[in-house]
Amino acid sequence: STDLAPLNSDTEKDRIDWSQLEAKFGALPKLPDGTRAGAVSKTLTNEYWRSLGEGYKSFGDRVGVPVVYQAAQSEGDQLGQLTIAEGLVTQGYNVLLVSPQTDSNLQPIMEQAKAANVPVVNVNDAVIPQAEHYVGNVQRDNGVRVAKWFIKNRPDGGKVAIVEGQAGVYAAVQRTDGFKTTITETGKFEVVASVPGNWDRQTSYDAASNILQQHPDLIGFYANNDGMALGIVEAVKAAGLQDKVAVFGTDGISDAYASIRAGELTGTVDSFPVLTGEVALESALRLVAGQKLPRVVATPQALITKDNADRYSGAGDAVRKALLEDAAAGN
Amino acid sequence: MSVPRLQFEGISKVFPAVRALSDVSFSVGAGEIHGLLGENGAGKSTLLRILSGVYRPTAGSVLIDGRPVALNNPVAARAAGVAMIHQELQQVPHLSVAQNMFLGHPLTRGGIFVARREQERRAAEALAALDPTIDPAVPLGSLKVAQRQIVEIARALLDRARVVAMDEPTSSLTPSEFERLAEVIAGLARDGVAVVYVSHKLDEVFGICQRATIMRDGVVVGSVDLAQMSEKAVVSMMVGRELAQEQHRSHISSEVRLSVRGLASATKVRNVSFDLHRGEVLGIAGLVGSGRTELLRLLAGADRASSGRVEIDGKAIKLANPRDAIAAGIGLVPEERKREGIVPLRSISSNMALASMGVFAPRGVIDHTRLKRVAAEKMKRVNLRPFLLDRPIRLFSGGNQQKAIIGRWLAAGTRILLFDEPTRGIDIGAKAEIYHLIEELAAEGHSVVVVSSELPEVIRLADRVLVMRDGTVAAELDRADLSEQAIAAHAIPQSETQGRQGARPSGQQGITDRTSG
Amino acid sequence: MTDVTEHTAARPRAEFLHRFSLRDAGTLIGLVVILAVFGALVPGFFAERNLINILQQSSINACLALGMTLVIISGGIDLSVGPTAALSAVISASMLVAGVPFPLAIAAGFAIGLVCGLLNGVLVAYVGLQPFIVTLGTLSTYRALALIYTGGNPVLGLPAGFRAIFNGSLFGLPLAVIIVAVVALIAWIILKKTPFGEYLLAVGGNEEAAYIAGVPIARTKIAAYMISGLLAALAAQILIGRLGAAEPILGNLWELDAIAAAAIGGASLMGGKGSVVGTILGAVILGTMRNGLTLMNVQSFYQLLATGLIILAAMLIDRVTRGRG
Amino acid sequence: MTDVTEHTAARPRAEFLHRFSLRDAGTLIGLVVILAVFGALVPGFFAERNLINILQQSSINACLALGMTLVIISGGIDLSVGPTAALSAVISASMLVAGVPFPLAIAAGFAIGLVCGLLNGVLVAYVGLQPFIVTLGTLSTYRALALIYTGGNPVLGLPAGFRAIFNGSLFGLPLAVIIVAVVALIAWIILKKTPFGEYLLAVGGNEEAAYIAGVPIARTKIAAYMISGLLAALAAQILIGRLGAAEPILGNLWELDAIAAAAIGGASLMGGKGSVVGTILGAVILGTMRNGLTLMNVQSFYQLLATGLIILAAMLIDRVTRGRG
Ligand SMILES: Nc1ncnc2c1ncn2[C@@H]1O[C@H](COP(=O)(O)OP(=O)(O)OP(=O)(O)O)[C@@H](O)[C@H]1O
Ligand SMILES: Nc1ncnc2c1ncn2[C@@H]1O[C@H](COP(=O)(O)OP(=O)(O)OP(=O)(O)O)[C@@H](O)[C@H]1O
Ligand SMILES: [Mg+2]
Ligand SMILES: [Mg+2]
Repeated sequence: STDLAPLNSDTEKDRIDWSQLEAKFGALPKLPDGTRAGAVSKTLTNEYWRSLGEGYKSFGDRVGVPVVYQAAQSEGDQLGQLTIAEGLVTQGYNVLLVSPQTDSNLQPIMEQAKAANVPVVNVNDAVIPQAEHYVGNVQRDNGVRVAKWFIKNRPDGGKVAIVEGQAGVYAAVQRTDGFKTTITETGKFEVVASVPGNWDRQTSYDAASNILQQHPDLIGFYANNDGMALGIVEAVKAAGLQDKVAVFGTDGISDAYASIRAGELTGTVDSFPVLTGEVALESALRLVAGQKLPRVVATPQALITKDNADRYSGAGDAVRKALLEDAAAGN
Repeated sequence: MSVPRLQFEGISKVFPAVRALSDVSFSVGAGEIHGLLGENGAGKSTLLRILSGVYRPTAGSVLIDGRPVALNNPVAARAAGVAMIHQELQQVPHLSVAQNMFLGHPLTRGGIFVARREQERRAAEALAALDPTIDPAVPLGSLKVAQRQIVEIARALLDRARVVAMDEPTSSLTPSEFERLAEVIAGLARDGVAVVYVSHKLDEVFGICQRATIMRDGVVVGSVDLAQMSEKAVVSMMVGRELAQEQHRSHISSEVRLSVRGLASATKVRNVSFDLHRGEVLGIAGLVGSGRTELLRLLAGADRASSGRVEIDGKAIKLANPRDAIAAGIGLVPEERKREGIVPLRSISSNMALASMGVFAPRGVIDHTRLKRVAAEKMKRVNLRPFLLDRPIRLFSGGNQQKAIIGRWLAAGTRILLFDEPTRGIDIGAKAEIYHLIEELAAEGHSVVVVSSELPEVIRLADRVLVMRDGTVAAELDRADLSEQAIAAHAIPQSETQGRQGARPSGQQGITDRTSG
Repeated sequence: MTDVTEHTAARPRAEFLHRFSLRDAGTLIGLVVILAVFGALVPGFFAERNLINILQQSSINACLALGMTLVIISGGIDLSVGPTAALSAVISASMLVAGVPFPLAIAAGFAIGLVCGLLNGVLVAYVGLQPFIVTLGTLSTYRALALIYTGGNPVLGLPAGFRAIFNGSLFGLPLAVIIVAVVALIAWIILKKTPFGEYLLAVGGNEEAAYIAGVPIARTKIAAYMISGLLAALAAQILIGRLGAAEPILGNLWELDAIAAAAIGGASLMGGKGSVVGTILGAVILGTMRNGLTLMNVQSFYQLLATGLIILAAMLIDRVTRGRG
Repeated sequence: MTDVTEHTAARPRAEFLHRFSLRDAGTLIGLVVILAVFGALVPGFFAERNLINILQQSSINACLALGMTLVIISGGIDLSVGPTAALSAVISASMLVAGVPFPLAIAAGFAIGLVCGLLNGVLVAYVGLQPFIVTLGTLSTYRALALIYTGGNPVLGLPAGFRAIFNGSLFGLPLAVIIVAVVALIAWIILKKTPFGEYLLAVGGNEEAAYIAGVPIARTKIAAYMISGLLAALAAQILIGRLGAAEPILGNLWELDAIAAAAIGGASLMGGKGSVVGTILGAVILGTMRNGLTLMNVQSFYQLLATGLIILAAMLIDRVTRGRG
């Protein structure tokens, strides 16, 4: 693995879109008997990661592969997650799907798994530089999409604010940067605040109240995840500014959809965790079956607003179909 | 006398692996003041703690007015009419004097709010007979130890108790304070209260008690009528042997070891000068609050002097902290043993070695063989009992803790020993041993300073006595001139000799910030 | 080194009062300095609306810190306040969503807080375990229960009527602020005027002495933890009223803020000492810091730095104004 | 109620040794029970590879917990170990990446740990602040410094040679385990055989008495915090060696695990008491729990529950085997 360049999942050239998998590599080949997959993600306290697990499970059920899905006790529990991953290696699963807390905390797994000849797929979020396989979306793109919405729908520009996730976490850094860079390039928007929300509703609520109080002419918020965005929505409502201030989140959890439908949250960037889980497991099993996949399999994202919420929130297959259409349309 | 007011019947108390009391029985009549005597560890406090509901007896029962009472906890004991003054001060420094006195059973308004004023009024009433200068509204922590002990006594007087147990109530009091306590106790007796009085000061017991029960190793040796007993006979019952009545012996030389000039502290000590010779035992007497403790702390480096000069063998020394003092050969045996003396969880050996780690660990690692040898030697020398060097020090009696602290300085090669109330709370047998030890040390060429509120102790030990008043040396008395009257005459401010009132203001101003380090 | 460095003054009574307010005055001065600094740096900092914001944002921490203060005075510590609040929040919220009448659902939330506190208290007082470890254990346990109960999902869709209870205003002040002010007043009365307050101080100041004096040690400690649990539950109600949702991960690291507020306000973790007024000021100091730094748009790393430094600075100022504690 | 319930035995010397090892034996029994339960439930639990895994996974917490034990014995607490480790890690790592020779870079990391500990120690010992609050403040401060220094980014690409130092094996045991075992041995010697160990126990046991006996109080406390900082730095080196990268957010919540290990092992947060052997066993108990629950594929919420309950259970067992502490 040392000869591999450190992975940058956002820019890696050796990539394929998820919608191309079947076209390029055919149907999923027959798997060796008793194939089992082990997966570990960040935390189950966030719906995003639970949905990812659902995706693993639903795809596993479909192809008859049992999947063990575990998560650390809290976001930031790096060593706990490492312990879990090491346990999975020890137990002899045929493939591992890992969503690391940080870029490096699961590094030792790469070597242990290699020694045990078990492929490892890095699924979303933090990126292990040595990862040979990555399935997920482009983190930066989350922020970029929201910025583009503002540029398109608020042509006059104005003041916007960012509420960030935990300081120093990859996804937070990338999303914030994508938004900030894209929106300031236009010259019309001013990012008047970019403050920590620590993935926490209450902190974000307080931060938003303070920002609104100082900038009553603010036109929008971008939050690094949906929980924080929903806190911000309450602060905006409390300030009586719901008609003037657009609020965007990230992740596309069900509460965010509900809030969007209710006309409160303006939008979110859904990265379709269930589908991502399905695609990730599919890719992993293709590796088990001996196929050579590109290093990065890109999963879809979409900016959800009231206009298109229904299109992306039906049953799993319907969403899959819609996304395939999007992909075909080059979106 | 019909039914005795208080009866102990076959009380036994077994702590895990220790039998503290075996089949203790005796009774105290209404209006009787009953002494309870015995060496350290004889079981006096344990018995009284059973009486006050802190411990439960393993066997036996307590009867009050002929009826057995269940003393399951302090509240039950109080309800049964027992009030107790504990040997260790049981107080909360941040609460006021009155709050402390009413702690656990505050006076309330409407059952909801504490009636502060009322509490303070009643507290002041109870304090009036003992020390009217104590303000019930001040935080208890601002009082001196002696005043705190008076508060503790006054607290026991608040209840109209049928039985009052006093466990060494005068350990920090001066004789004149004892006299007022004696009056108060006599008043209690007149009201028909049964008083159990524990003290190591035999003269007090002979002064106020009619009868006494003597205990040794957890059993009652006998209950005696004090009017028909000599002190000597009582002592031999207590210790189980004859105590030789030793006389003072002088070992003083002309060689000046320690020379103090113009020593002063920021708070209390003013312009103290004296010399201490090789082989000398220098007594320091004075009223409570006269600055004796603080003087010793300055010499031991525990507090910093604001001015003055200290020389040892003619060379000026710096005393910025206790380490400087120890390096210069000075060691302090402090007044409050529990707070300043011992590290309770550690063994006798560890406590002993604490001040001389450098000696035991010449190459950074403790030489345990050597430590053990020295500990055995020094503890034999001070006659530690029981001779268990690895046992945590907190399980030893006060006297033996004191011996271990003395051993600490012997192990450290200290040449100047400062004793602050060396026999406070220590029984008569151990006391004699400590006196003997002090004299031996002097004979070997150590220089010793003894601060004591017990004048007989000072007179027994000292080659020379400094009398302190208001933070400075008021007089220096040679052995030939020593008497209790002579010391008292210098200790009490001239203008106000007739009353204790006069001593108060000086005590009140005494502001010692013991902060150090 | 000594725990007793009080002075006996000529007029001890006045001095006693003085001593108490002196410590709080130190905290107040700290707050004034911080206000002045932000006032100078941030335009509109002193706008009424912003000051109200600060109070509102401090109210939850103040609520918890009051309970924490009582526990700390009793010689304990309660690390489990955040998870207690979370458990109370998700249970109240799911009852509300299920259509249970408000008073019942709120009462259930309070009951949860009391039960959590009771368990802490019993383990500390009757079983005799160290408070830090007990509440470290229940910190995980209560959090796990909240997560298991909800499957990790937030409980959404709280009825508007419920939210109005905690979201309203009275005399231009948010109700949450008024509620916490009333709680503070009650806590002050408890500490200063009632036997229970005295017992708390006594148990924390010298447990053995308190026992011998007949203070009901176990009940006093348990009551302190139960109050802390109850106030955590109250904080939870206020918060879910404000956010409209109850999350099982709510209250993460609340304990540290609450302890910081109490300590800045003069509580000693050794027990026996603490001030309601000081704690409130401590909470407002922390709230002001957050508010001011956000308004100054200080980057998150530097906000963290400022938070750390302000805690150290507050304790240093405390140390200087008060002498060695 | 009293604190005096030790036994006086007929043969005191044996009794003394007995008493000490009794407490550790209690912890050992706890570990054996946990091992037996998992051994029965999890196939392959006793595989050599898995047992080594447990040791390796416990090693970092054990390393921190040893420092924590010394601090706790001295009557303090160190909440800042995680951020200290992070700061040490990012600074060592960026030096390594810049091509600084290994010994120098490692030494720099250790120096950072020592300096962080020194600051904690000075604030506690010379300024006289409460250890909990001091290290709560430095917890934020050091974390912020690590984040600011790296801009929040991980430091990647540590040289393979450096990683080999901490990643190798000796006699089939991972070097990290051996390093920590050596540290434990040194800590044991310090505590049992050196004046400094006696001083720690004395300062935590009765500071005033220790002062009068000439113990250098301030230096002893400061040394304890510096050792804690140094061991945090060592843990950081081991970790970045293992991970090949250093992150500024490394070491989140490490302090709680370290305190839990020390407490399970018998350290008293009141000071004056603690055991190196006990702490190691405590760390291994926590590591075994995590390993076993993972192998049993217990869902994370229930793992959290188990963690909370095991801490409570360990303290309860401790309480029962030992009598009131
Ligand atoms: N809680 C306890 N646990 C174990 N042993 C105890 C306890 N309390 C007292 N003892 C032991 O019981 C014996 C009697 O002690 P006690 O304190 O009653 O003696 P005392 O006569 O009051 O002595 P002193 O004159 O020193 O006050 C001693 O051997 C002591 O070590
Ligand atoms: N524990 C204490 N707390 C507060 N102040 C104290 C304490 N002990 C002594 N003081 C103060 O220090 C002053 C000097 O007292 P010091 O102890 O030096 O006098 P002393 O002559 O030794 O009296 P004592 O017989 O009480 O020891 C006293 O007036 C008193 O106010
Ligand atoms: Mg006694
Ligand atoms: Mg004195």
